[in-house]
Amino acid sequence: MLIEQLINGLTLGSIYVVVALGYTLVFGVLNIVNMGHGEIFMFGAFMGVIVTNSLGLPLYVAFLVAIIVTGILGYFLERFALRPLRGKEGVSHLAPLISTIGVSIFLENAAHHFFGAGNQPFRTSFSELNITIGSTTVYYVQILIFVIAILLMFGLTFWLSKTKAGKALRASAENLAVASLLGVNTKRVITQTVIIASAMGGIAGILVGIAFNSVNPQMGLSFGLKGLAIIILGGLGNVRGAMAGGLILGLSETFLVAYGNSGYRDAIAFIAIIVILIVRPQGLFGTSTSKSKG
Amino acid sequence: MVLEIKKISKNFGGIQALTDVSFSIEQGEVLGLIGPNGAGKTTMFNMITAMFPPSSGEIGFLGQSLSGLKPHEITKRGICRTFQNIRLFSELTVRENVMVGNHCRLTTGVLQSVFRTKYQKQEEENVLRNSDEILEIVGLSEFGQTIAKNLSYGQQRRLEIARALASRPQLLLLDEPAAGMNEKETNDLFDLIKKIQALNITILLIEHDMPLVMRICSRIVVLNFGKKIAEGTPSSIQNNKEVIEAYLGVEEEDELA
Amino acid sequence: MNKRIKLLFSVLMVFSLVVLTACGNNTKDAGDKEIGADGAVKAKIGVISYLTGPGAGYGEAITNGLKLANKELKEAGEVDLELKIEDSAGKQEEALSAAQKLMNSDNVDAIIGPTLSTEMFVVGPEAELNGVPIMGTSNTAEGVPQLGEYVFRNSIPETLAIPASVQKAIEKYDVKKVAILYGNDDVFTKAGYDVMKKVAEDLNLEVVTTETFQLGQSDYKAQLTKIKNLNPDLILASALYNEGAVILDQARKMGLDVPFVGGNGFNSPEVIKIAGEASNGLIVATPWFAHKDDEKVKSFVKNYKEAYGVEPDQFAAQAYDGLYLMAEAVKNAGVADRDEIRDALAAIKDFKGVLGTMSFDEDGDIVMEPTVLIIEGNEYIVFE
Amino acid sequence: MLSELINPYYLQVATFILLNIILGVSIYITLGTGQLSLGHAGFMSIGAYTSAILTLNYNVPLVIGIIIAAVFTGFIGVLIGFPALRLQGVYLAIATLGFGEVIRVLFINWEGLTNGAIGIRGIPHLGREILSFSESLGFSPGMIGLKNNQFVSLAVFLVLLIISIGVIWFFIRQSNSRIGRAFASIKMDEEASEAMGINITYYKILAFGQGALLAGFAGALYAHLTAYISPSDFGYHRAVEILIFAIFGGSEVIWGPIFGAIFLSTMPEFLRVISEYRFMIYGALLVLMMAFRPQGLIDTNVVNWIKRPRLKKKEGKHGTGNKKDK
Repeated sequence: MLIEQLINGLTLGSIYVVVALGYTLVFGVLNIVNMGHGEIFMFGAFMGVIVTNSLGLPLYVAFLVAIIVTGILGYFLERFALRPLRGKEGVSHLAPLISTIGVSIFLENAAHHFFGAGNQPFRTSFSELNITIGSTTVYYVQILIFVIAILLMFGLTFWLSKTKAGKALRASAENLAVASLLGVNTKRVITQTVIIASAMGGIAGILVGIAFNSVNPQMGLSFGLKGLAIIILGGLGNVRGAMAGGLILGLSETFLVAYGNSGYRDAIAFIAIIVILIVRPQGLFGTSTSKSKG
Repeated sequence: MVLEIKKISKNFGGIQALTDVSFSIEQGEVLGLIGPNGAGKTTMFNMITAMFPPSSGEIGFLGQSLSGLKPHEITKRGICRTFQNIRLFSELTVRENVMVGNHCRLTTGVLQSVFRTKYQKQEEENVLRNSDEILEIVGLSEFGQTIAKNLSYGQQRRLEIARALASRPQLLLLDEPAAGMNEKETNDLFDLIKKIQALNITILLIEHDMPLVMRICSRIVVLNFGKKIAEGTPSSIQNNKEVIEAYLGVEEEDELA
Repeated sequence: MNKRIKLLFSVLMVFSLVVLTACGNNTKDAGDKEIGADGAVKAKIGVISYLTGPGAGYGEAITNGLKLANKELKEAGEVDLELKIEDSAGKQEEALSAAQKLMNSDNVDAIIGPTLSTEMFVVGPEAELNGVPIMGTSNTAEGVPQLGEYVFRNSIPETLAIPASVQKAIEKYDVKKVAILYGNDDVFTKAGYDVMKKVAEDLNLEVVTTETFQLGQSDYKAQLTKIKNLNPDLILASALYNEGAVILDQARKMGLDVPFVGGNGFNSPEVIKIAGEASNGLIVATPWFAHKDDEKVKSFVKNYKEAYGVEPDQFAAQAYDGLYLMAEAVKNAGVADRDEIRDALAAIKDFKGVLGTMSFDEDGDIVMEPTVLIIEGNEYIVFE
Repeated sequence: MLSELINPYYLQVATFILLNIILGVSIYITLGTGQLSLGHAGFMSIGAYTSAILTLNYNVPLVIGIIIAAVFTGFIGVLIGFPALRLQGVYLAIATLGFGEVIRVLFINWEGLTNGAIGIRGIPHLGREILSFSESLGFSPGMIGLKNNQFVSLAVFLVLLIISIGVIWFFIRQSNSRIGRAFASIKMDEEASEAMGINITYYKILAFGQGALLAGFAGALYAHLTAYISPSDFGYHRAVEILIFAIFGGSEVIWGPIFGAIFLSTMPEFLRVISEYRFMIYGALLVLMMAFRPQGLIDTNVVNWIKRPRLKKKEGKHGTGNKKDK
């Protein structure tokens, strides 16, 4: 039971990680919490449903379509909800928070409209494959999810620290004005960031679809809120923090259910962030302080 | 003795901003605090006003220690400051800015404010009169209804002083009040400082405008790299070799930049 | 304070009051209380339904059922009902506003709805105060008909449905140990759980564990793993079909193959659509069975499918019968009068609808036999 | 005559508008010191549950129940206010959002007290209580030509109207005073305010507590208006809805959230036809507001424009309530 629950926790945690990485990336560069990320993630999941179920195409096409569609959504989000606010005088730093909340409300209800309110099955032959070791059954999906989470984390870390685009991104994260003086095309960097983060949301959406066979318009909010809690937990804008935070949350939720009271499952994430904000506002891995404006 | 700085040191995560600085200010004087950029002058201000605590040492005001007090309590004790980079309440009117400065001398609470007791009305009247008097002193009377951010730069500097004066300080800390001012405005500032001095308010002045400092200060304390390198009358400072060395070098750099 | 603003505000207030009341004034319509030229009794029936938001699916099924019933009733020509449909978005305040609108602006003679029991708890007392008969077609919580003299329902409560299905399941499978899994943040599923708990106690079943989940959750594996390790003979799952189907899917995948007994909300063709093979072994008690060998049922299912392209679920069926019950009351009352309709509703005995044979008890609650179904071979069949 | 003029439906809608006005003001007070709270739905639920439980289980009179609920919520607000002080901007927003969710989960699980997800029903209804009270005094609605339901709706509406006017009056008075100036200066520059002798700890907690108290008050009223509450009434969406009142209407002057609450609560009634798209419109509205009018529809300029003719006479009075930001 312990091992099975450990696998359950890691699977859930890995999905949380991928969701949280999207938030982290945007926050790291723009200092903005993108409240619309959860809903973009949900759209990614629905793309998977449409491609595999309705159109009967293979899984990799689903990934491709989800990445493209969520990337486009990310572009629109940046273009209409973030760009108009940037550099405008007298705009409160809370404005992007509010306008992305607007995006999330819009997308959630658009999904209701287009896809219906209920759960959509997400059936692929891949999700049936499994191996049994002793008494424990492990699905390939679970392994895949874990691997993707790890790959994305390392990929992101590598991309940020080693590639030119990544370096431009980090320079922008340090200081937008200075980066722009140094010849970094900050507008492009920002757009790129939001698109990449959204595409990661799309990947996470498909992963949830195959892992849990459950896609519905409300999942954006529930996963989105968890993702939000994770980045606070791990330290805003911190890639490794998001990784650790996501796994910790996935495991603790699973173990609370396994050995405690499942009724409080949804509260753990928030109790954790309230505690962390009071005790260690910069997050588990963060270095900046809560006084830095967000 | 109004203010006594005793062996103040400040360490910011390994960087020594101030080391064992001591000096004192006498009643009614204008003390200049000068030094090259990064010498620790503003850090000193921040510690006097308890924006952050010193790593070691103590600050005494009118014979009482200030340690452990919060910034607003310091203000209530009678020390108020201006900011190097102007920090007015930019969306409030000029007069309201001054009224906010008066806050710590008022006592009405929520219920009195809402139910407009006789006492509250009296107090509001006093605040208005008081603010107008102060605006008169700094020469901003006609701008009472102007939104603060619409003032000119020099006027904003003077409004900062007016706002600080409204808290009825015994010691006023001015952080580069002449920065960015033209010659005429600097002269007006000189007159203003003299006027404030005449109100029996002691002044501690950080300033880069040397002619102004030499003209107005009775004594000068010089900091360099967080250490006090000299203290004395303007003329003795002007001739102090160490000061000239520390200063000239930086002045050249300033010009280069 | 500024006098001008004060003035502006009061003017606005007075203005809005005048407008509001003025609007209310001219909506009286005396014509609706007459018998039409062709002899049909005319009446206005208000409908409050959950049409936008997460539960819009229920509202859609309900209004579809009502519209179909109304079309047939019009063709039959005995009554001429006009439906006034309002959205509640699943929120109590909006349901209440909608009810006030129907009762006082549209002057309806009776109301069908609202969709959720929570909404009914708010709307019911108000209808009672206004003396408007109101019938819930989908409220299953305890205490709904007890809200007042004018409050009825034709949906069977969980207290009727769940004991029937559990009883049959334990007889068939020789059940000793059960695990309970329920959604603890939803009225519907929580109410179902309360009944399950009581039934388990009454039948002396050993409850090995009680697990909860929350609305919108996707991952039930932690709970299911725990349950699996405790080896129950049966799982009592109080879930709406949306979550329930996913639970079944995840349970079967991890090799948890025991039968499930679900509540009323678990009963939907959607379960099979979502969970496929995994849905086999789900036992539910329901007032509605689409494949019953009955002429009425067959023609309803056929007509519904033609009109809306899907098979009717229990929400559609209950709404469909709800309007027939209402029409029966209007016909018996012979006049579109709220009090008369109420009395006629209360007097209905052994009315045959697509759900079965229905009567109202003294509280206004439905009296009928639920059918126990099981999913086998990817379809619902009668469980015997 | 009178009886034909009074339509409970419109009174009902107006009553909920008034309730939303109180909620809008509650978030405005907190925003007034630069603190963004997404926890107001949580405060609302604390007020609602406190009053419901007191009146239902302990037979506390309705009025007393509401007052205790409001004060208790204010107290909780102050307790939350202390740790909240350390947080700014998004951190505060997310922490308060977390607070609201934790409260909701707590109410779901604390079945002994709250009856869990099933919720509490049969809460004494404000209007019906007034009816039975006036009947006990020998008055019946029929005496002034009203039906019972008309009387109930009218009584509730009038009580709410008086309360809302009282609340608005209170906070306008407060903002035109020393307290209001302190709030405004803290919103603009916390450090400078502190240096000017303002105890920012006190005022920020005061604002947080007042906002919580008012939200709790509104929550208690809500419980007695619908006579039924459950934890799902006070979720994330409610918190966002309350915030939208202030954001859409404007958070600079008190008229902003009031306008926002009126407009956004009336709109759905008119837009019942296109209700399917209602929330999509809400979402788009938020984005557009931030892009084109981040200060909200009603700002100082609008207020100044309305009161322009009297500006000169107003010289004597000074406060910040009407001119917080540009």
